Amino acid sequence: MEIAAIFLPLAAAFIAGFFGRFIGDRGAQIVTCAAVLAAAAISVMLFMQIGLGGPEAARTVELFTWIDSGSFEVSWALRLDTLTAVMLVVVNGVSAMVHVYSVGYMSHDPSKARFMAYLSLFTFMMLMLVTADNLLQMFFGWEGVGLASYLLINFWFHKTSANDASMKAFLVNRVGDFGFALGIMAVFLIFGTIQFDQIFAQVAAKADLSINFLGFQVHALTCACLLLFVGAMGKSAQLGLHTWLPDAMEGPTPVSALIHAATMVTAGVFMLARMSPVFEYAPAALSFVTVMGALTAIVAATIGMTQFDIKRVIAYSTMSQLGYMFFAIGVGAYPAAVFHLMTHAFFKALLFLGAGSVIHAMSDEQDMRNMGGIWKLIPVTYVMMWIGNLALAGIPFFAGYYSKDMILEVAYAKHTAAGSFAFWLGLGAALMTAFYSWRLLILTFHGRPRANETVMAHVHESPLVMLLPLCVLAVGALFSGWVAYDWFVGHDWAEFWGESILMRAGEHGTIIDAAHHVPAWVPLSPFIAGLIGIALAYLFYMIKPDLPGQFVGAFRSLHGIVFRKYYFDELYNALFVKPAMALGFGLWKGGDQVVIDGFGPDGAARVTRGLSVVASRLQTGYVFHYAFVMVIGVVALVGWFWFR
Amino acid sequence: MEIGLSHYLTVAAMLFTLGVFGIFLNRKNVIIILMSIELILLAVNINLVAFSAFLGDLVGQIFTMFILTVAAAEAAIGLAILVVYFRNRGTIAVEDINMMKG
Amino acid sequence: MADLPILTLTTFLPLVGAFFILVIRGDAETVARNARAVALWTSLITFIISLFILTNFDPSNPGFQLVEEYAWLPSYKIAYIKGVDGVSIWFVLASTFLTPICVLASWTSVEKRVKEFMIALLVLETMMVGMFTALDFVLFYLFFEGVLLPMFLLIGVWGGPQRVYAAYKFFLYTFIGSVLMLLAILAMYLTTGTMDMRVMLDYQFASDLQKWLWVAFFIAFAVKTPIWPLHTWLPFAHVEAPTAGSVMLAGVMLKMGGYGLIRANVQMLPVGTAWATDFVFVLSVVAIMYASLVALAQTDMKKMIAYSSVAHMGYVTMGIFTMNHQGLDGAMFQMLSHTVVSAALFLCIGVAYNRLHTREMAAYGGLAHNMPRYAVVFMVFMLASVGLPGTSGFVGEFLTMLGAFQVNTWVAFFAATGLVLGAAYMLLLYRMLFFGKLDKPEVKAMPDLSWQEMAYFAPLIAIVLIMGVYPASFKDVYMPTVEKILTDHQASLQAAGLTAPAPVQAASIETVAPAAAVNASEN
Amino acid sequence: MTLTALAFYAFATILLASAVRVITAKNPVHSVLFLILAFFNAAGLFVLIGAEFVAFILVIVYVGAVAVLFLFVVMMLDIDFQQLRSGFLQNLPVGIIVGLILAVELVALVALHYVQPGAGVATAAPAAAVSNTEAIGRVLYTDYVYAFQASGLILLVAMIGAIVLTLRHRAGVRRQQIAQQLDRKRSDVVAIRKVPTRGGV
Amino acid sequence: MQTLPDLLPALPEIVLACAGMALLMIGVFRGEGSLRLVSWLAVAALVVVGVLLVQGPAERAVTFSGLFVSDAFGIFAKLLIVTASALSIILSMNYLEREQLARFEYPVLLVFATLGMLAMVSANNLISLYIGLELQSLSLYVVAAFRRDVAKSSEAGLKYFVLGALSSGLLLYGASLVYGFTGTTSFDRLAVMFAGGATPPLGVIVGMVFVAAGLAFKISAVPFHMWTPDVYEGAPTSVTAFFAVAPKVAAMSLFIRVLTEPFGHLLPQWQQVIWFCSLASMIIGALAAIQQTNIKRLMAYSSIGHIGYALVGLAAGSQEGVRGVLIYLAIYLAMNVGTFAIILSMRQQGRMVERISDLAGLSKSHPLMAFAMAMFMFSMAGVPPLAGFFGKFYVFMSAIQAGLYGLAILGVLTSVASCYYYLRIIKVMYFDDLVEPLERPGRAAALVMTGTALFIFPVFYLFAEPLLSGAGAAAAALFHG
Repeated sequence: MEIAAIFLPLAAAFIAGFFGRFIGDRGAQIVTCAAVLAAAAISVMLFMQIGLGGPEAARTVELFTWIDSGSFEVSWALRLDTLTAVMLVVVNGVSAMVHVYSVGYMSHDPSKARFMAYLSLFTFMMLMLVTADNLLQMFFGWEGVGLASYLLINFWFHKTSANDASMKAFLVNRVGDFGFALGIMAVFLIFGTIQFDQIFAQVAAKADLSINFLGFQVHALTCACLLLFVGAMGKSAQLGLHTWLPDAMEGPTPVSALIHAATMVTAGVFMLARMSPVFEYAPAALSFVTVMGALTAIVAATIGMTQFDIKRVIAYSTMSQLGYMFFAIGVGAYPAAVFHLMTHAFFKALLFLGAGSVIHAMSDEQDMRNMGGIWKLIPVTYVMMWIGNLALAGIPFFAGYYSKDMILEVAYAKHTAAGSFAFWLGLGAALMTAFYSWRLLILTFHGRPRANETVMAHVHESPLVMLLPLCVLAVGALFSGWVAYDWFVGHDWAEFWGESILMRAGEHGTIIDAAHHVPAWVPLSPFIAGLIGIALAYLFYMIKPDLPGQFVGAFRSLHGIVFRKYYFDELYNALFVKPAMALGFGLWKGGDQVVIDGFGPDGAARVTRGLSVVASRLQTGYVFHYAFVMVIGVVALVGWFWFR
Repeated sequence: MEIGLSHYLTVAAMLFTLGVFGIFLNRKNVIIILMSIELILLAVNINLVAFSAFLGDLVGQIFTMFILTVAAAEAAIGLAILVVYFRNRGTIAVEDINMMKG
Repeated sequence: MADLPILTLTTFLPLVGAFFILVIRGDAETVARNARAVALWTSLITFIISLFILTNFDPSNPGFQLVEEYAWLPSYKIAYIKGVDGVSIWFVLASTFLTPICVLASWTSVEKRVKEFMIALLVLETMMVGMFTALDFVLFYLFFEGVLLPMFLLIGVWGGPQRVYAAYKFFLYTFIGSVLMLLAILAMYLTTGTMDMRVMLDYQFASDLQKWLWVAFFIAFAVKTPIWPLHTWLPFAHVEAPTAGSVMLAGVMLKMGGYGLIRANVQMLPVGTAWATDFVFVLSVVAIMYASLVALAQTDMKKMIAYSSVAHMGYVTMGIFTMNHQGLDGAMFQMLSHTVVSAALFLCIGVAYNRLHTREMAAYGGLAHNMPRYAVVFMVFMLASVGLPGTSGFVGEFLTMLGAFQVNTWVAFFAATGLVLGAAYMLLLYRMLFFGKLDKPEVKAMPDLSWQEMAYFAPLIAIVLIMGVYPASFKDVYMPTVEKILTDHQASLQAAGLTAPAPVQAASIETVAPAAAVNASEN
Repeated sequence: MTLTALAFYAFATILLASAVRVITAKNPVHSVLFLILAFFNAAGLFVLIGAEFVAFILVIVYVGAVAVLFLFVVMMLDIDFQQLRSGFLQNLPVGIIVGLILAVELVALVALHYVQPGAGVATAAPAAAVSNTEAIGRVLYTDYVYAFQASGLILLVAMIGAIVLTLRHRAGVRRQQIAQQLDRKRSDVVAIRKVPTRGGV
Repeated sequence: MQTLPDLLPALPEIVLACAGMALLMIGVFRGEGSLRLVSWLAVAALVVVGVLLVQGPAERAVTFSGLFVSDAFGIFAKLLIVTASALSIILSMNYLEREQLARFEYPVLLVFATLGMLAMVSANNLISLYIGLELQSLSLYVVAAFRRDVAKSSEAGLKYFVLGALSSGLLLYGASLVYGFTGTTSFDRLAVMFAGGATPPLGVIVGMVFVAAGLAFKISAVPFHMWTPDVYEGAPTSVTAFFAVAPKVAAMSLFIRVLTEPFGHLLPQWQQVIWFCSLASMIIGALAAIQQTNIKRLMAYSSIGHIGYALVGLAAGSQEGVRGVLIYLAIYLAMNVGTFAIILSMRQQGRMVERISDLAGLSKSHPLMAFAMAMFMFSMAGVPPLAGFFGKFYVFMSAIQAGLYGLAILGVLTSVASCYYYLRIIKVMYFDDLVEPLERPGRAAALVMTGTALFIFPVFYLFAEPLLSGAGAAAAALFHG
């Protein structure tokens, strides 16, 4: 059954990809949707069985050996425990919705089969990632989703911007993978294995080891964890390695929903949760994660407030929410992070698909400055967007409320400098989140129409095949927090998670326990922040539409920095891309051709040719010179014996 | 002062040097070169005869005779080649003998 | 089949085919057609026969198998000895496998002097197979150098505009490297009194001598591999060679260097190896980063792949000299993977080149529109070259780095930058070729892969994926040999009074968790 | 100073002096004449040392044949001596240095380093009663027959060579054919025709 | 009473001498147009001599009052010489006829030259050494100038003669010193004298150096090589073909004999001399050839280089070294004869051409000829798996055995440099476009080039052992005690 859940998408991808021509677009759509829907159904069953069935239901299905080199042994295996089960539901569930949605969204595209194949391939890779029972298989899935993401971002490969974005996504992810790979090696060096069970069994024993890394004697587990976190930063677009995510919006919107909001980008969170037993013994690494997460949350939120592309705004929002998840992990509240992951998957997918619906309606217009006043024309979408935004802003009883509150609570409950830092930044980010969410809503749907008339004439509600997934996701965004609260972070959490997540107990028990005992203002604060944010947005864009302009005028330089995304792209271009190209060119022309060839083969050839000219000049043609040489030879040889 | 072997050998050595000198300093006339060679051979002969006499051994003189014989033949061939060359080029200036070089 | 001298048969059968092609007479058209047919059949039969090597090979036996031994030049104690072990067997098969593919790939693209081309190709095959199966050092050297002759002609006669320079550079560069090896071989002969490599493998050379010998061998193989900074011949040779030449060059000839490093430097000269490990690490790491960066700057697609070969072989040398299980294993695997992947990439470039006759990337663009099959094929190999998990490229690259990490984290760290840089240039290449708008009319006119082309890409794709998903299918054959190499290496280091250079190594070899690598601190 | 010494120095001085003139004389004819002089003096030295036969041979073979041959060729080639006159010696300094080193090496060698070889080397030691010429005669055709015959072949080759190189059969050169001349009949050569008068030819 | 010396050991030489004179008579009496007959008869005589050599006793025999020695070494060398001479006579017939040089004296002179070489190889005394050397040299002076109406040829003859005479003078001066300082000219006695191991008088060493210089001239070792390029270029091509092989083999054998038999115990003294000559020859041979455009001149430098490699073996001064040199010479013979067979076939529109560029596109017009040439060139460059590699292999092996590491390393490096110009010929034949095709080679030339080409690749491989063991026996004969 679990095998079916994971390999059905692969089979579908294969069929749609290679035989798309024979079964036709419709056939490809049917095959992939059916496969993923089936996988989703199985996932739910697995969740029931494992997640709700208690820890003894967790199991590992070994398939066959992958790499076996001396003590390094890795198998293809499916590890099924609660964490995996949650992820299965999220991945397969969202994926199924996106598949169905895509049938409608991509109806005008010539390469439907290819698109569906890519989506299914992505689903498979993501499933491999979450079911991995060792780091290397996780790496396989990790890179696999990267590939799928690359392919999907670049789906419209005739667009130069899509080409750029896809390459950027792949490369930035590779930078993360560079850390991930080194992390795997470090883990192997420390534990002698990269299989989760075996690692976890040894963690306590190896807690005090140190390791020589790049000449420094460092705490072994911290080192390994930080390296792994670099991988997570790449995939989950944390500050520093985040630049690819906004650009990734070049892909079709379902892709953004599936990959760049709900699933792939949360792989980093998943990985850290999966490695919780190790991270628990690396407090320094966790502090770092906290700080990075908090910074990401706030920075992304600030940028999100200034952008005009509807998808980019949501993308920055995603990044910001990922920051929340990471600082939750940083303070040791893995369940809270996974909880937010789950709820976020629903409401963010909903938002993206809703945005897709808007874009679809607006004839592929993405700039919010060219929208407005369409809420009556596409009411279902409008409602869906409201639901999504409410969940995102953490308005009570929507899914986001439960998870985001929990995260802020644990951050506060941590009572460390990093924790407090994260709490306050998180609170600020919550305010901004609400602000940009309503900015988005208002700019998109309200006010006077800013699009031209032909576009406005074509504005229409999306077909049912697109709306239905929206509704399903909306249900998730509405109720998932409420339903899952007890399992994930409520009083059942210990039983629910079983051994899939490890948290070491502090003085108030585990951090989750501690979070339930924070002062009352703490759970309330995000709600209040959210309300303030909504109010501000309403003020800025509904009541006084000229206020933003004045505001920008007043803080021109600050706004410039934020609007240009803190110049990360420019910085990286100047720091890495251009120097790399220049260095490559220099090494080629200068290093290879001038130095190596110049002093090596070409130089030797030149010297040889020069000497050969000299040698043949010695041959003057004059017989007396010849005799002279002979005599000199004899004299020299005799002289040598004389003076030896 | 007794005239010993060394005297003869010294004369021969100087003669040899002169012969060699003649070859590589002459730029004008090939015939001079041929004569220089004769001088070299003469020096060798003096050497051999002197050694032979002072060793009380006849081999040196026998050797000398063969050298004389061969030198005569060599002179004949050398002059023949010279004549052929002269017919072709109309000169026997050593400096002109460099159609081939490099 | 077991009683037949399969190795000899495999070695010289192509020569027989070459002879038959030589005697073909008739008008140009007939000659060309028959030459192609004979070459194809000869190489196919050779490949089938070489499969019997695999079936008769006992993977659990780490020593030499299928040994054939005949007296040849007894007055110099030179004999005709052939045999394969786990290290060499795959290279034999790689040679016989790639040759028919090369013949197919040259089917239409080589139009002038087809007869000579096919002869050169078959002679090349003989030399390569002979080199990998030789167990007598003279024989080894003969074949090692013999490869130069057909290759020189392949580059020079059928090559591109700069073919003369490239051919010269290739020939002289590799020749100068290997003459020093000749002297080392002679010195070893004079020490041991035999040219039998099996004897030399067990012989403990004096430590000082070992260092000299090591240097001589290393130069020879470093040129061939190639190791930075002795790599500059490679881009030219690759770029100017015809497709088949590039395929053979990248697919098999570079492996001669790696094979030689394992066989001669590592197995015969353990003390020298231990002595020079750090040096090789530096070169390997520089090779990886340097070549990747240079590849990034290329506009000629063959040159880019050529530089990527340099980088990939950097992983190989790094892996070999880690002298631990994962490193050596990974190096072997990386070589095999590179054999397939680089060969396939050159074939892919050949496909484009045959249609448009330019190797400038900028001349293409948007091929994914009109050549979807080609795009998929190229994508697979591009990803394998990038080292995506699930393809063959990943396993080798990862294992070598894993091995290196245990010895020296710096090495692994810098080598891992290749992950990023390698992806950068390959993606760039792919993008230039396949993405963007299809607006050039001559590009638009390019037809998709023919069935013939599909026929030779299909097995390559299959191998790439099988190697990536189930590497054991290839690894099992050489693992016992690798293990033996490692234990022998340790034993001879101990015999020479040298402990292993780092405790990590000992630990990982004894398959104990490398706790020794991690110093327990009191914290 | 004994007579022999005096004679030695006289011969040696003239020998070397004429050798110098051989290589420096502007006119090749003079060179040849000085060469002949040198040969004579060398023969004198040989006589002094007791090698009469070689001395005679030198005079007869060399002066009589070789030197004269030189002279003959010099004359025959009819060279413009004026043209050849101008100086030699562009690289005289280096040449002199090398020549001097060579001379010093050789002279010092024989003057300072000569050691009489060990006894019992004389194979063909002439018996006391036998003259130099006879002693040579005894071994020349016995012990050295091989070399003798071989030098005969050398002379043969020299002959062939000289002929091959210089002999020319010129086409169109008329030679006297006595038999033919004698054999000539009037009828073969002279034909009498009747010429008609005033008819013109 | 004097008895007749034992003639049997010298039977081949005697036969050849008689044959030479007989051929001369035949030629004289048949007059013009007897070139082919005389040539074939000369070849036949050489074959007979070869058979006599093979059939004759292999053990060491000294005759003619110690002037003449016959041993396995001599037989090996003589076989090479006879083969080379016979092949070059065969190759020259067509050439001479086409170049209006068809004169019967040519084969006769070659026979006498060959006789001189045999005498050199068998010399056991400085006198017989000199006589043999001069017999050979005089014949060669003549044939070098054989094309007497062409200035280049007579210039070649003149240069060769002048320098050859100078070298004879040097050799003789050295011989006189050796004689004077030791009291003997016999090789056997000299060997006995130095056997004690005491440092010999300086005069002997200087004498030896002079003798070595004289012989080095004949093998054209640097710095006594200067004549070679000019003579090779100027002499008629068939003569060059002859020059390139037989005299080299003979002089080299003589060189080996002189240095290992009488002066064998002075190895420490002469080793450095040979070391220097060897290295200098390899370097000059490799470098100067790069500039050449005339293929004959190129071959001259190539032969200088090859002599350098052969001398590497001699510098080792060991039995293995000598063996290596002999093998080298045998392979060198095959390569050179083959190459000259091709050079002799280089004709365009009825006239000889000798520029390298005239070979352009040969692989298209005459694929087999080009292939053979490529084989020869690769072989000369010492690239395995061709026989030329084995030549270098054995000499370098002996050099390493003797501890001459520097020489070995520099040697292999120069071999790479020399590769450059050999490759150029291949490049011209294979990579360049056809400008004007060569004429079809004559049958004899085609046969010779095929035969030698087959020798340097497959035949040598399968049947190298007899050659190697023969060379081994020959080398052993020199180190008999």
